Amino acid sequence: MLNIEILIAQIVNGLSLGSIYVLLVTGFNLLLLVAMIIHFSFPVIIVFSIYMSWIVMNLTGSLALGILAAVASAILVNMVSAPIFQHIMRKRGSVDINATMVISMGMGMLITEWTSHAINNGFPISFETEAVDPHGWLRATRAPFIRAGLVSISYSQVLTLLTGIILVAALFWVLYKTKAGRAFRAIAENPDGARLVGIPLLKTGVQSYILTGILGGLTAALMALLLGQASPDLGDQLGHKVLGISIIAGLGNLGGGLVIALLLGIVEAIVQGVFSGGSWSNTVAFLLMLVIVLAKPRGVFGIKL
Amino acid sequence: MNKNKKLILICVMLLVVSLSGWSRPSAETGVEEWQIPFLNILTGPIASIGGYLQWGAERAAEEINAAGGIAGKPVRIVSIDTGMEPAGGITEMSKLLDSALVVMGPVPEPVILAAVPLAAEEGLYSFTATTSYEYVADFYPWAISWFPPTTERLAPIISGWLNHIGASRVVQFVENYGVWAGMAKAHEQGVADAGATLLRQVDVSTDAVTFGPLAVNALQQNPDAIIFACNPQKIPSIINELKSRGWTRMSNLLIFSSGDAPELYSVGGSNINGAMIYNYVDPGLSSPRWDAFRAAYKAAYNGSEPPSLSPNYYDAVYMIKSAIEGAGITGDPSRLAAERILLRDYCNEIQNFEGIQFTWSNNHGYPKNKPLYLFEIQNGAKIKVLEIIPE
Amino acid sequence: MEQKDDIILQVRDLSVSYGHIKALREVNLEVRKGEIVVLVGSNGAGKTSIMETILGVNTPDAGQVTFEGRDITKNPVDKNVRGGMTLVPEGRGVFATMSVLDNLLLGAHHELKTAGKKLNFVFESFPVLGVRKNQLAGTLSGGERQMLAIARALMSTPRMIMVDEPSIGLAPIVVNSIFDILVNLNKEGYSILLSEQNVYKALKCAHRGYVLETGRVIKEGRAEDLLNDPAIREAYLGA
Amino acid sequence: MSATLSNYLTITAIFILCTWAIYLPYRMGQLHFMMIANMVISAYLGALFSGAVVSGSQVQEAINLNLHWPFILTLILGVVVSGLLGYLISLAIGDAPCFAVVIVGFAFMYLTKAIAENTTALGRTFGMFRVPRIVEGLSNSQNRLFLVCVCFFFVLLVGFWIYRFDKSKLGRAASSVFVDRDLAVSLGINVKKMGSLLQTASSALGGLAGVLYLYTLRAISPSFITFHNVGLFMTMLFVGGYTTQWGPLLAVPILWGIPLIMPESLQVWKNVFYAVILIGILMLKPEGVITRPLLRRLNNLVFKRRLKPAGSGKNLS
Repeated sequence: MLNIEILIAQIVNGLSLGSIYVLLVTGFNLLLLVAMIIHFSFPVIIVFSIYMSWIVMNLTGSLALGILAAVASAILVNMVSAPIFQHIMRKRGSVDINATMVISMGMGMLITEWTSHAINNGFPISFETEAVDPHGWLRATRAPFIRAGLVSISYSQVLTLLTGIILVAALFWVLYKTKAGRAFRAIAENPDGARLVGIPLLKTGVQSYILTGILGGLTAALMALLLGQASPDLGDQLGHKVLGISIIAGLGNLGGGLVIALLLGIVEAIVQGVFSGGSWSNTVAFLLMLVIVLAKPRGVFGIKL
Repeated sequence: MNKNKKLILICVMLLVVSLSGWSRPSAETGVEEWQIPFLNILTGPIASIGGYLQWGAERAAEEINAAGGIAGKPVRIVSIDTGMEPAGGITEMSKLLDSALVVMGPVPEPVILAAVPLAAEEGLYSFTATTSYEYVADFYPWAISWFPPTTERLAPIISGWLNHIGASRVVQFVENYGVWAGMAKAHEQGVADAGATLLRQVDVSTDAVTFGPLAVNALQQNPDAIIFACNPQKIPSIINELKSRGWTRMSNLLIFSSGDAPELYSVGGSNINGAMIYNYVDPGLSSPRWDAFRAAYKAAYNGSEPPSLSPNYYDAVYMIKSAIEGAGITGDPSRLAAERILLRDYCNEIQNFEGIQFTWSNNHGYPKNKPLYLFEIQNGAKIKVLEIIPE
Repeated sequence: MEQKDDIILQVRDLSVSYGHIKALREVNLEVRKGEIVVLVGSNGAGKTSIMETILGVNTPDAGQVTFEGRDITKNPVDKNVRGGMTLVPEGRGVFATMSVLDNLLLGAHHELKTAGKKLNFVFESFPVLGVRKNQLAGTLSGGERQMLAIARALMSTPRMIMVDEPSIGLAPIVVNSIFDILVNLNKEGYSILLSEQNVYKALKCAHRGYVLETGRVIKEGRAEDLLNDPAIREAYLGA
Repeated sequence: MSATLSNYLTITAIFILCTWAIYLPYRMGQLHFMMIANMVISAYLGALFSGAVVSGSQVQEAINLNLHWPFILTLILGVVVSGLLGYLISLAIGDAPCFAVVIVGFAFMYLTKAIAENTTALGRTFGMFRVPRIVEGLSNSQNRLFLVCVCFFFVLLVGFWIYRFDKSKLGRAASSVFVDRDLAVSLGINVKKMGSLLQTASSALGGLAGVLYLYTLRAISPSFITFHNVGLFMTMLFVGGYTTQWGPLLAVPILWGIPLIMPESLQVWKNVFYAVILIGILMLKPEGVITRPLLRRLNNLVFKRRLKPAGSGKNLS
């Protein structure tokens, strides 16, 4: 039923889908690691950055400014939302971490309302229009450069996947091998304790917002490149999967998240390539997750919090 | 302690306010002003659709008021948001049960399924002008459909298209949501009627964001024609994936009428040039009313074409006007129940109603003579290729 | 009378409140170079408040804190840590999900360049930490955690170490070794401000002590004198 | 009672039950969304057994069971089937960590949705409607009033049961698991058994709510009970306060009521208001509005007032 050409084609497709998951799961895990936030609506925050970069590109036609806008807006969102999360999590002992999940849902709602009312009349945005991409760069990157039968690979797919892997490696290094990363983790575990040890909370906090902001901005830019469009419900569509992958891999486990994200992408691609009719593909993906979680309740690679 | 007290006080106040909210009558149809409640979707990710439906209804009301109102009294559209929430839908609908002459909407299918049965039982007539016939047929005579039974028109247009392009091996992308599965079924009928084979139904999951796997699934069947019955914003992405795997025959791609939405064009741009699409509305039609509507929409929406659903509630307001005037409805609250039935029977069997696109006649609550067109897409515009005009 | 410049820490008329609750009222105390000073008092007497206020966690309502002759009353915590004082918090305050090594390096957060040398020193003093340096701190025993907390404090090259209730929740034999460590550190030249409920042990190893009650200093003096004070014997030593 | 008020009250009661269904396993720190899937299952079961119909356009292919079970039987069926399902699953995940349980809930939600969407007997995406009134022969308004009574009867019953549970040895044991699972285990608490009990109760409660919801909407479709409800109930639980059972009683009527009383000009801003209220309340009270200390203080306040005339207030406080 599955011949080798189709299998390769679907693995390529799966890696492409998986690389989106990688970026989102990594951002989600990073927020868990540096700020102890269960940012359920993290994909919606990313959609906000995609929209900001679209607005800027639509006005200026400049790709560089678009990427800059994505990063800047992601940092800005962090700066605005972090005090809220921090305020809530100040009483670490008595306030449950899932309260951050509810706050995150509220933020997601606000962003969805904004995108569905204020931008482009609420209609989805495209990155392939003349105004947004006057030089046709995005279009060229999205075109396939390798095509053999049903196998098709574009620069944007390769770029997203490679950047995703590099980002995970870089973050791993920052978090576990640098002074700043050590401070991030200490603050995440116990802000008061970190303060007593003499870690400057404000400065370190700002550093961590910038780090997560850069990651979020790059994620937004790459997703825009890979998908070529965005819509107000894009974030909601990805929310469950991102949370699911993070749980399956082990919450806060960067390397595990990378592996599981890519694997889930491939599994989904193969499943979607097999089914004829009926809306079963998501069910299959989640039933698979169910089986894994029953066998490994703390995630395949273990919780790293 | 103090903070807590204050908080409790605020909560209690909110509770009191939220409970007392219904003591005031909402949307009462008086003789001074015709108030038409419109249960619409104004929040959430698809609020944009509710936005242009609302725009159409408001435009009709403005025109009517400028021309002297309904039976000499002004008309006002009361906008109500139901979101996608059935519980909210029935509660909003129940606010109208004792007072409204008629209700426009609801718009999203989850709300229709919950609220229209309630309205039907309580004898309140719903103008469900955006959904399929099948969704409201069960509630006849208390709900009107803007569309004829799905297979009645869709099957012929599909076979017409297949004959036009001379294709015989078909694959269909289906998203199992709302009415789309039913429409896909009607397409199946059309494929069979044309003597072609439906090789595969490719399932488009609601939360899919990349479409390579689906394109491969479709293309491995080696089809020569493809039908899309899924979310309009996903269609351009699927077409992109097909093209990047060597698909060139654009006219052998057919997009269903629910795909004829702004999302398709805002995302698709010139990438979908040459693809076919069918719908009940012909934007190229030239009549003074349509031209004015089209120009006004373009002015309000930065130059984009009016979406195919945008005139539906515009027509609905006019139909309510002609029912009130034609059936001699007074709006007197004491005659509410009788006048609701008058309005219902008038609309269900309305004859030669001058819609903005065509003049139609209803039978059993749906239009008998609604034409259906097949277009080719070129840079956001639609060029008519085929049309089916019933007797 | 000792000379003025012997005084490393001076606290004058310090008052602190949390909301409506007065935690400290006009506290005066001092620590001299090379001294172990112990704060004695029951729960809620204000021992932790004094230490945290000195470190800069709380903003005092009134009063002044001077460290090595500089006014540090309004300094933030991280500046004070860089300035040479450190706190070993009550309940150890180690980061359970991080490795022993990470915990130690966090102590030297402000000057990592010399961390290698300090690590060697710390591992010499506490060999068990060297053995477990890659283990998560959460897997250590109570006494080891207290050692880790003290070692972490040493990593910041302090001249004065504040130790808040080091013996809480530890077995007696472990408590002895912790006190031995503190005394040894003192011999090496560190000034130590210690708060302790185990009054007898604390006064035994300290030079001077302050007795606190509901945020006030009610008695102060040499450790032996306090140990022999009948009122204190009755209140804190149950004799 | 107007139709609006009775619908508001009924759905408030049902949402309170739903929020309690999430509250129960959360007593020991598990986010068990299985109850949403149970709502769907029991609502569809109720529709099948009560004699609801599928759309006329699908009726030829649908199997007509032609059953007309009375309300009380469908209710029992829904509760028992849901509880049983919850129990069977809890055998595997009774002591699973919080987020592993989340995945189980998600998986079953997708599964039930896909089954409903693809089964003709269940009306596919159209669902089923014409669910009978609770008692044959009642008028619509009588039926609504009856439903209000039934729903609040269950709120009282379940509320009393949860109250007793929270006060019992088991309730305290659940709290200790929430605070420190390892410690609880060392105290001899059987976490798995505890989780099994709470999850089963949560599922049965979800089943109860599902049937009540079905009889309120008198229709069911795959789009009625969705992931949206997870967010809804989660926010209600956390805004109200997740440490006591009283939080939902306060949060549900307000959070669910406010969007309904928005004036016409603010309809577009509904969700914005909702989100701002959500964030605002959690900023003020991160543990939710009703917390245990607050309850204790309220308790003291009430007791003092009641006892002051007798002159013994001082002794008691």
